[in-house]
This record gives sequence, structure tokens and C-alpha cells, in this order.
Amino acid sequence: MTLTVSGIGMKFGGLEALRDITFGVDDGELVAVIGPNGAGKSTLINVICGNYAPTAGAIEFRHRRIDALPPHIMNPLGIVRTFQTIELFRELTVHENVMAGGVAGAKVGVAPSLFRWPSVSRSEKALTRMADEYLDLVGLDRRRDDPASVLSAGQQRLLIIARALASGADWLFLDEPGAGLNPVAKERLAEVIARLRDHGKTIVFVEHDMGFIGRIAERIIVIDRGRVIADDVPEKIRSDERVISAYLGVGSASTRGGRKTAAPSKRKETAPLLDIRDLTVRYGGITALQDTSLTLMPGELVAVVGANGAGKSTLLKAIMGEAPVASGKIFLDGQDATHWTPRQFVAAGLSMCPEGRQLFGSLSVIDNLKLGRYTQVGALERWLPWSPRAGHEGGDTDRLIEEVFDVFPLLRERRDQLAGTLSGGEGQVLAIGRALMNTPDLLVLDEPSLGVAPRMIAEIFERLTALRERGMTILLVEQNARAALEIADRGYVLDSGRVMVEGSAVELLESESMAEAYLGAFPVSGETGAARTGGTHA
Amino acid sequence: MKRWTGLIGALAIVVGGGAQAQDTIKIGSLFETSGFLAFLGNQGLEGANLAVEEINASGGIDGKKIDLVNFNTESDETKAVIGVKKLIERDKVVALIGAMNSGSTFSIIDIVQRAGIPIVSNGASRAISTPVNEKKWVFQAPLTDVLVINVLIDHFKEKGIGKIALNNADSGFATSGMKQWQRIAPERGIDIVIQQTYGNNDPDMTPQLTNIRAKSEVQAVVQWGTGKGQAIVAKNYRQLGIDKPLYYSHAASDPNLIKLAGDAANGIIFPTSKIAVVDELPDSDPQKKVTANFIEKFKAKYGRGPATFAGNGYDSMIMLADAIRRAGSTDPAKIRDAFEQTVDYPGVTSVYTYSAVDHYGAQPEGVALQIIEDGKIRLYK
Amino acid sequence: MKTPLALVCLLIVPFLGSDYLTNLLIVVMLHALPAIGVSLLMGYTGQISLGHAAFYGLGAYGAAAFSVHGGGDPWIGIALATFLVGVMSSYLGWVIFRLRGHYLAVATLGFGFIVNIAFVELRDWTGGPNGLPGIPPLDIPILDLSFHTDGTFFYVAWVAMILAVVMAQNLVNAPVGLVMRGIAESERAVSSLGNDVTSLKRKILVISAAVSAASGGLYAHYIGYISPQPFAIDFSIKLVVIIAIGGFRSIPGILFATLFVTVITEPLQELGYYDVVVYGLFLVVIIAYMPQGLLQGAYGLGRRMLSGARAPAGAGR
Amino acid sequence: MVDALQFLVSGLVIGSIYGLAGIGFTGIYNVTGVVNFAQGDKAMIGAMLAISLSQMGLPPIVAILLAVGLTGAVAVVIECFTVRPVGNDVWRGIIVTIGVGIVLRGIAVVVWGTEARGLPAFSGEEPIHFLGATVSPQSLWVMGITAVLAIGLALFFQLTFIGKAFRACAVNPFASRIVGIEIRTMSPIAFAISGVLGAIAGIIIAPITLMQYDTGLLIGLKGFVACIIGGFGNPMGALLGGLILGIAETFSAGYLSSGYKNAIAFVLLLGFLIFRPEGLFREIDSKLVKHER
Repeated sequence: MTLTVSGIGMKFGGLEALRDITFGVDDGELVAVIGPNGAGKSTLINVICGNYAPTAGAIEFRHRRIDALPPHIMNPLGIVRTFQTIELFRELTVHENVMAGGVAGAKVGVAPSLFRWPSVSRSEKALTRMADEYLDLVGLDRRRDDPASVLSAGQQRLLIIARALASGADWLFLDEPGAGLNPVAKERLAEVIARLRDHGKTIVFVEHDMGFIGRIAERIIVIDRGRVIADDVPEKIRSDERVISAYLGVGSASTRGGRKTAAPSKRKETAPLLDIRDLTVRYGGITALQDTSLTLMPGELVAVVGANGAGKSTLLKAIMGEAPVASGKIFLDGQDATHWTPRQFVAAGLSMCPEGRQLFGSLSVIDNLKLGRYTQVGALERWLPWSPRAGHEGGDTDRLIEEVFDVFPLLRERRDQLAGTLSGGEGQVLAIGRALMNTPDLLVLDEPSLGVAPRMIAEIFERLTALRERGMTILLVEQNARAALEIADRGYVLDSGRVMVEGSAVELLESESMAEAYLGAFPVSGETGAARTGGTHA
Repeated sequence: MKRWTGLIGALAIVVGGGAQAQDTIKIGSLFETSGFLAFLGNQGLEGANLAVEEINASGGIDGKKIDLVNFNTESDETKAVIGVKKLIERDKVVALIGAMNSGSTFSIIDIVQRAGIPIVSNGASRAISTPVNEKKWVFQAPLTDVLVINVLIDHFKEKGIGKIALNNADSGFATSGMKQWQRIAPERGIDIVIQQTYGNNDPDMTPQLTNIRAKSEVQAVVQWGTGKGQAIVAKNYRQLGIDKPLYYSHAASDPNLIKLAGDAANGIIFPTSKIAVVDELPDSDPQKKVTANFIEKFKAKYGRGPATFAGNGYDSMIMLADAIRRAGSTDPAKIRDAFEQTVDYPGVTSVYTYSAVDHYGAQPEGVALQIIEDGKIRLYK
Repeated sequence: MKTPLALVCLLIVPFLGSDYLTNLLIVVMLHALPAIGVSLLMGYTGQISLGHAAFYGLGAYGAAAFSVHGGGDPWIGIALATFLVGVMSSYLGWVIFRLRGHYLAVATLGFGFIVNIAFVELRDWTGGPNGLPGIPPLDIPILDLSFHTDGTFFYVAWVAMILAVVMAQNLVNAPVGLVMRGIAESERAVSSLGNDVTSLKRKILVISAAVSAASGGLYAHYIGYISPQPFAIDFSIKLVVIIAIGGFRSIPGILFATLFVTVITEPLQELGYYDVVVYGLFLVVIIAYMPQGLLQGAYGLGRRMLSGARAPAGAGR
Repeated sequence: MVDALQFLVSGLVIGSIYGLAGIGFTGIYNVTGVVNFAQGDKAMIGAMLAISLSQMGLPPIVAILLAVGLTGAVAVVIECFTVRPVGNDVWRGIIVTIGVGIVLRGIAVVVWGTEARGLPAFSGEEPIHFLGATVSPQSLWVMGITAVLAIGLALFFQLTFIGKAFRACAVNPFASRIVGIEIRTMSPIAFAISGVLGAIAGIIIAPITLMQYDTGLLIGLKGFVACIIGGFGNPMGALLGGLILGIAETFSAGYLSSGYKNAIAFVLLLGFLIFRPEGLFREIDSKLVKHER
């Protein structure tokens, strides 16, 4: 093995992002690293490429320990990476971006450059030629002299690959090279990666799009909760039980029971609380959401499921006024809320539990809860160090806090602890509690199971069921599709920015199309059906 | 390309446009009307303008009116260099006055020396005009630190004070004063027991004064500084309850000192020109008439009383005009020679006598010890 | 294309017979050097500096001390001072480039203050606040050249400026220049491509400091007298104003801006302190509303206004 | 011993001045992440306004309140026209506030000239003796008001909704938006508060330090150093940082060369920036210090 990763662990404060990661990669391999959101994939790349020094274990590359080396030393050894966030040199032209990639390798120093020694001109010529070659390779030769910032997202992704190649390293670590790309661009990307492979490059890439991975990867390493849970050829991975659980999640018996007894909602009688019509959202050139429609009746619990990058988070951003809506409408309780600010949504009774919890880490639990009430508090009360309405009926912050404590007793014990010191599950509970402080009509949760221990997931979902029974309308976005659908009334399956299927939760749970949205796009035709069946029956 | 040549062209036109009519005598001044010494420069310029008005009202010099062109040096040395070149070349001035800032003056000495234009500097550091053989074209009008230090030491001798403490700011003026004290005091048998420095912009000087207070053998404290710093020292001095007599430099004639320090200023003794105590002067004093006249006209023109620095600008201008009259020519070299022959000229700031070996002019008899009593400056007796 | 021609045209200035104009342009050219230095560091490499006056001052004091106290040849003094400032700034870079953003800005500011306080306090070497007079003018005895006058010193300043412009242009146009601009945008991308970012920043700082120091040395021998005041924090900020007006990443723009700032304050200073207000307003307006610099900002503004007349407002959104 | 005590007392007074200047930074920094380099100049403007208004014959307390209010308003104007267009660009934020400082100083010269001005001390000049050390009554005002403001501001951040919202913006802007806190409306409030704090600082120190157009610059810088020592964004930290700085200065002025006293501040500044950039009391701020390689 040219690269051996043995026993790597990475801790950030109390958080263990990676534990005991062990695998190896040989020259010329094309390896995909997959795993649900928050599994530790990017951290792994950061550790291998020298952006972080691991807290345990060792990495060897070409028989040399590299686990404490900074990135600029890695590169001459043959390792280069790209970033999820692209990190383009936006002020340079396309061609200059690629040239910039080769500067370190060309060893043109600062001092010779000042005097433009012949070596500088020589290397400049060489770099120009090399950059042209690589642009040709990734198919950007026609955009050579354009400013890099005007390229489409897909072209930018290709450009940073060309730039990485120009550094001369032959091991490429690509962090989500396909993120945000449309199918056509992804096709191009797949072609380019295949071409690089033919040129003898070794490629390790992190991806979410299973179809994409299935098409090009020769080997897949699956990471979940900081551990390698599978490492095999795509055919095997696709039917690996642990992988499927990691992606689709595991249903919890208790919530399943709860759902069955849940009273049917009164949705038929009233107008929808949330009504999204033909919503399209674009970031720059990327269409993140396309003509998506969704309705939510009062009292319903609706789940939106789909793989990473399907557009779930964008949908939620749009209903918090945080996404650039290109077309379509959002109605909240009959009002046109398409261009509202987050504050307007919150004031209108919508509460958001964002992905990754987004707590105020250096504030106490109780302060986090209080801030959940921010928009409902009068101007006077905001400026006073005590609540002037203490003891009054209704709208009283302290009473609401007690109510949240009743729902989540563990928060009461931790009331004065700083939110940043809570565990993942406790933090998620706090995020939900904070959202409840707004006494919302509509509670929106984004990936509440992410980074949460299974026992806590079960408890959180149980609480959500209880809230629904008390008449709260809930929109639940989940990667853990099974758990979500088990407590939901209805569900929507998103894929590549569109609603692929919608229906009652029971229907969806049985349906094959859901699994397809996650894993089904492995183009291993013929076997696909069997694989799917095997996948969905947990 | 266009903008460059355009700019150069525009500049050339500006430069070429300085054609002068011969019925005026152009004199350049380098007072700083902005920057950190603007409060000095503004007054100097006011005094100089008053003098010009007075001279022109009485018919000018041989029928020619004086045209004073000021260049604001912004208390900045690079600007002073630009300014002096502009005045000499574009405005074709025949003589220069000004720059209150010693630094600004230092930076232009070489230029006036080379150009052969006499300058009457208002900077107070004696190094400006010494050694005279290298500074042929440079004269000084203010009281120099050497002069007032000697006056103070005369006074100490009289009072039997032999041990003093010196507290000074870190400004150019104060540092120069400190150096002169350290040179002159031992020569004349005065022992500087302790010397302390404070920052010009410091908000509090009690640490320095506490150290001075600790030296019980000190008989008098000498404070050398300018601006608000010396007001803060006065306040801190009283606050610490130091009961030794407090002497200030000639910069204490700044009327703002009394305003800022209030009661704490009472009892400060300082040597300076007689402008503030003109009413108390005996009629025999040669400066009495000229000073009273100056104060009256200044008040009439500007609606408030003048400070020493205004008198300084005024003196420079009057003496320069006198030298031009005596030279009977606007030839800079002749003006220089005539200026060097100024003898016993009673000015507002001092009585001036210049010579080939003395370009700082001011004489000890122009200096009077004064004391602040009840918020007023009185002649010290 | 146009700028080189304009720079060559400058050579006729001393023949226009105006010491004033010559002198003004000497000051502009001497100030252009540290401005170019700041531009390399701040504009191209994205590392803020509020302390460049210190390098300029160290160059001036170093060169002056060498010839005044040591009686050495001024040229050697300038070279030595430049070299030592370069070495020192390399160590400084090792320390300060652990910081970024506000902290880097304030660290450079603090460095500038400390150096200026040293100029005031090291009286034996610097003359303290009263400055160091008697700095000899430059000459080349072998060729019987002396640069006592503005007309002759002009060419020294001109050559220095041309050298700085050419070297700066070489640097930013060389492949390394691409990486410099990369650092300003994404340090981690640059690092992953095999560049030692800290080392590169330090090298740019060394160049930037050295060019400032060289200019300071020339300034000292030109004026013949130095004091701490021209090397105070105000000058550091003036350099930032200059590169802001010049557009941060444009050597010709910075030459123009240096001229502009020096010339614009000339008529304004007659007004007393209004010049400072105007100067500050320039800075605020450019930074807040014209992030591309004054020239491009004004150009863009004009174009927007013109196109705004044609298209209804908001149509471009 | 008496000398040391006097140095300590003087250090506490000066330290309070620096701390007071420092806490003005914390409000703005907490919300917007902007370090306002014009903070010291706001103190100068506040003091100058108070002096002018009281010279116009207004009763002192009215003059002071009016000056404080006006300075707060000026701060809001500054926020709207300079800081807001810049957004969260650190680099331009620094330069734009430097520019604002230049403009404020320039305006001060145009309006008030370059001469120093003073306010009468609030309760006379009769020094108070304490174990051989003396303080002026105004120093007690400074220390008292500084302590009250620092504690008050700390309580404000701890106890009120709006104060918590300020901290929330600093900790997690995205989450702040999610709960309905708009930085757009918080930022002018923060500037107003810091303007008011600055003006109060300028007014109560004016009888001691006296005020002229450029006094704010150095005091603002020292306040900034106090913040670095105490940890940015923490009013109590700024106060303690100021006290440390003040005592360091007076002791070095008293026992070492007094000329280098000003260098002490900047040596402390560089030392803290390099060896303990998070200050004494605060968790490290990842935006400002390099973590990754």
C-alpha cells in the first residue's frame, strides 16, 4: 500500500470526529469515501492532507510518516487536495488559476522574480504550457482567459482539479467535487475523473451522490460516526446492511407504535398552514431546488427525506427567508411569505431547529432558551434585566421555560451549563426547546438525528410525536428516512432538487423509490432491483 | 499618459504663473496653521500679519508694500521643505520668517543656506542658529532656552537655591531644554538632583512627581514642557502636596495654562517676555511702549489678547522690515547683512541685538520673572 | 504601456526650471516606494499593515546614523540600512503572521508605535525629538557626481522609483505573483498547492520593508535632517490612503495616487484643517463605497449613472 | 513604600481611564465584529461637546446629557454611512474606522481649534489622602463610574434580552437570525451604546486629562490594548486589562525610565497578541488567530 492510514483518531475538544480509522490506498486506485452527513469524511481528508494533525494513529505515505506534516510539505510528496468550498482564486483568470497551481513545483523564488531572471521566464513558459495542457484535459481550454469568477459552478469544480493537477502531485483528494452540480456538469466531472485515472493519477474523493459514485468509483470506503463501517467494491457496499442503516437509518420500535395510535389530523377542514408552490432556488449558477411544491396542513407532521445534496436544507432556508428564491411562492398561514426575512417568519410563529443545532455555545442553556423567545418579547422587556410580566398569564418567558423543562427534563438539570458543553443529543434537545420557546404554530426541524446517539434519537422522535399530538404542526427534514417516516403523517422524497415522490408515510416506507433516492442510482442494472429489495427490508 | 502629462502641464502653469509685480516686497512665512503645533503657528501668523498691516498702513518700505505669503507647514518637516522651496522659487520671496516648530526649521536650514535667503526663525532651540559660521542666513527671534535658563539660574543664585529637580516632557522643545539644563546647571554650580521625563500626551504625571517628591533635599522644581501637559503637571503637583517652589519654562506664558490648570497654576514662577505684565513695567522699560502698542492693536484686530508667540511673529516681521529699510534694497544678501547689525532693538518679546557671532538676538534684559497669582500673571518681585 | 512613457517623460521635469515642482515630485517619488511596498503586502498579498512608517523610518535613521555617527559612505549606509531592515522584518514576520485580521492590524500598529518611541528615546543615536541634523547629501566622487540639488537628486529618486516599479511589476507579473494574489483569497488553497504560506508572506514583507527602508534612507540624505515625526503612525495611514485611492493592486494606480494625495493636499492645506477632513472623507468614501479604488470606483460609478439613465433602476438586479 | 502606594493609586486611576476607553469597544465588537478605531475620538467628541454646551450656559448636567446623546447619535450616523456599507470585511472595516477617526479629529480642529480644553472637576480639586498616597476627587469619579459602567455593561450582557441578543450575534450570527435577531438593527444599537460609553468616558476624564482634538487617539489605542489584555468583547476583561496596563505604566514610569512608559503599552500589546491572543479571560476567537495550517 502506498498510503496506509492506521488507527487515526481526531478529537476537537470533547468531540470525537474520527476514531480508529484504518485503511490503505494503492497507486492508481479510484476510491470514494462516503457516509452520512457529519460522519467525518471531510475531517478525514483534512487529516490526511495535513490540515489537521491527528490526535491518534499514524499515516504513512510512500514509507514515510506524514501525519504531522503541513499541507505545503505534503504537496511535493505527491498529495494535493481540493476543497468543498472550491477556494478559487477569483481575481485571476482561468489560465492563471492553473498556473498558480504549478508555481510551488516550478520553484521560481521571490528573489529571482524581482529581477526577472531567465529562470523565471523559462518557468513561466513551462507553466503556461502546462496550464494549457491541464485546461485541455478538463475541457476548459475555451474559457482560458475568462476571469475565474464568471465560470459556472461545474466549471469551477473542474478548474480546481486542473489547478491541483498543476501542482504536480499525482494523488488527488477531492472533497465533494460534485457538490451543487447539475447532472450535465456531473457527467463532465465523471468523465474528467475517469480521464485522470487513465493518466495514472490516484484519486480519493468524498461524495454524496450515490449514482455518481457508483458510476466511477472502484472502491468505496464508508464512514459513519467517525468509523470505517465498510470498505469494499461498490457491488458489495450497495448491499451492505450497515451501510444501508447508516444511510436510511433504523426505525425505532417505540415511535412506530406511537404513530399508529396517533389521531388523524384535522387537515381536511382547514387551509394549509404552509403552502409552497413551484419554488425554484438558485445559488449563483447552481439550481438547488426546482419547481418544488409542498403543503402542510395544521396539525400535520410531514417528513421531507432525501439524500445529502437533494435540496432539503435549501428548502428549509427558503422557508426562513435565507435562500435566493428565483421563482415560486411561499405562503405561511395564507400570507405571501416568499420574501420575508427570518425575523418575520419567526414573529409569525415559525420556529426553526437548524441542522447542526446552531446553539449559542458560550451562553447558558437557559439563555439559549430565552433567546428563542426574542421576537415575542416586548421592547421594554428586552431592555430590562427582569421580566416585567413575571407572574402574569400567557407569554411569560419563565413559564414557558418551565414548560420546556417539563418536556425535556434533562435541560432543567443543565440549566446553567454553557450550551457549547452539551453533548450532541442534549444540544439537539436544547435546539428544539429553544424553538418551542417561540410558541410556534409550525416547528421546522432540520436533521435532528444528526450527530445524536441512537438512544437520544428515539427519545427526540418520541417527543416530536407528543408535540404533534398536542396539535403542533411539524415539518421534519431527515436523512434518517425510516425514523422520520415512522412518526410522520405524510412524506416527500427529494432528489436532486425536485420532489420525486410524495405520499403518506406508510406508503413511502413501503415504496422502493425512496431507497432509490438514497442508494438506488447505482447503475448496476439488472441487479438493481434485488439490491433495492435487500436494502429496504431492514 | 494623458493624465500624467496633463498634471505636469497643470503644475508647470501654476509654477509659471508666479510672475511678480515689483511694487511689493514679498516675504514668505512658514507658520503651521494645522498639525500638532498649530496653536503656536496660528498666533505667530496673526502677529506677523498685524506687523505687515502696521507697516503697510504707514506707507510700507520706501513706498513698497509688504506682501506676506504664508505656507502652512502642517508642523511637518517634509511639508516644510516643499513649502520653503515653493516660497523661494515660485513666490520669489526675499526673506523668510517662521516655523514655530524647531524640527520644521531644522529641515529647511540647508535649503535657505544654499538659496541665500535670510530666515528669521521662531523655533526656540538654540541649535537652530549655532554654530553661526555654518548658519550664516539663519536668525532666531524667540527667547531661547539657553537665555531663560540663565535668567532662572541667576534667580536661583539670588535665592540661595542650589539643588533642583527637573521634570520635562519628551517633546523637542522640552528635550532641548533638558539638555541645556544638564549642560549649564553644573557649569553654574546648580545641582540637578533628579531629572524625570513624561510623555507629551500622558494623562497623568504623578509617578514622575512622586519620585521628585521623594527627594527631600530638592529646593525647587523646574518644569519644562508645552501644551496641556504642563497644566496636568501643575494639577498633579498640587495634588501630591509638594510644597517646594515650582518654576516653569517660558512656555508657561500660554494663557491656556491658567484656564486649564485653574487654581493649581497659582504660584508658578516662570521667566518670559514682558507681554503679559506690560502694565506693571516701569515707564523706563524700553519695551513698554512697543508692547502696549502691540497689545492694543492686536486686541483691536483679533478681539482677544495676544500670546507670546504672536509677539514673536510680530517682532520677526518688524525687525525684518527694519533691516530691509536699512539695507535700502530687497537683495537678500543685503537684507541679511542689515539684519545682522540690528542693535538694542526693543521688541515685544525681547530686546534684540544681533551680531556676526550672535544670531539668536534676544537679550536677558528682555526676560522678566513672572508669577501666577489668583489666576493672573504678575511681575515677580 | 502608457505609464512607462509617462515615467520617462518625468525626466524633463528638472529642466522645467522649477525647484518647487522638482521637489514636489521628488517627495512623490520617494513616497511612492513605501506605497508600492504596502501595495505588495496589503493589496496583492492581503496582509494588512499599519506600521510601514516604521520601516521607512528605520531606513532613514539607519542610513543617517551610519553617515553621521559612523562617518561612513551614504550609499553604503542606505544599502546597509535596507539590508538590516529586511533581515529584521523577516523575524518580525515570523512573529506577526501568526495573527490575522484585526490582530494583525493592531500588531503592526503597535510595532510602528514602538519603533517611533525608540526614535524619540534613543537620543544618543537619533537625537531624540529634536532630530538628527547634518546628514550629508549623496554623491559619487569617482564620477564627480553630486546630488546636492533638487535637480540632481531628482534623478536619484527617479532611478529608485523606476527600480521599485520595475521590480514590483516583475514580482506581481511573475508566477509567484499569482500565488501572492492567491494568498489574499485562500491561504489554505495556496498551502495545499505546495506553497509555504507563512514563508511567502515573510518574503513579501521583507521586500515591502526593504523598499520602504531604501526610500527612507534616500529621504534622510535628501532632506539632510530627520526627526521622529515624519515616521509616525500618520505616515503609515497615509500609505494606506494612497493604496486605497490607487486601487490596492495596481502599481500605476499607486503612482498616480501618491501624486494625487500629495498634490490634492497642497491647495487644501491653505484652508487650515479642512484638508484633514477631506483626506479622511476620501478614505471613508473610497473604502465604504469604492472597494476597487478611486479610479475604478469613480469609473464604475460614472458608468452606473450613465447606464442608470438608460435602464430603469433595479433592472440590473 | 509610600511611593509604591502612590504609583499603585495613580496606576488604578489611569487604568480606569484605559479600561473605560476599552469597554467602549466591547459592545460594537460583540455584535458586528468591527473593531472601531474611532472609538477614542468619540470620547473626545463627547467631551468637547459637553465643554462647549456648558460654556454656552447650559447647566452642567444638561450639557453632559445632551453631549452624551449627541455622541450616541453621531455613532449611529457613522454606523449607517460607513460601517454598514463595508459589511463584515475585517480589512475594510479597520481602514474605514481609521478614516472616520481622521474625519472626527479634523472636524474637532475646525470647530474647537487645536488648543486643549478642560471641564471643571465634578466635586472640587481638594486632594484626598490615603495612607500617604493622594488622589484627586475626580479620580474617584473616574474609578467609580468605570466600575459602574463595566459592571453595568456586563450585567446588561448577562441579564437583558437585548444584551443576550448582542452576545448571540457574536457567537453565532446564523442562529441569531434563526431566532429572529436582526444584526441590521442590532448594529446601530451597538454603535449608539458605544458612542454613549465613549462620550461618558471622555466627559468624566476631561477634568483630569484635559481634552484636545487628538487626545482621543492615544486613549483609544490604550483602551484597545486594555481590551487585548483582558480579552476582546468582555467589559470586565477590558476593565481589568486597563488596570493592568495603567499599573504597568505608572510603575515603569516610577521605577524605570519614564520615557519608555508609552512603549510599555505596545510591548504588552505585542506580547499578548503573540503569546496569548485570547487575552486573559476569553476563549480563543478563531476568526482572529490562525488555527489551521
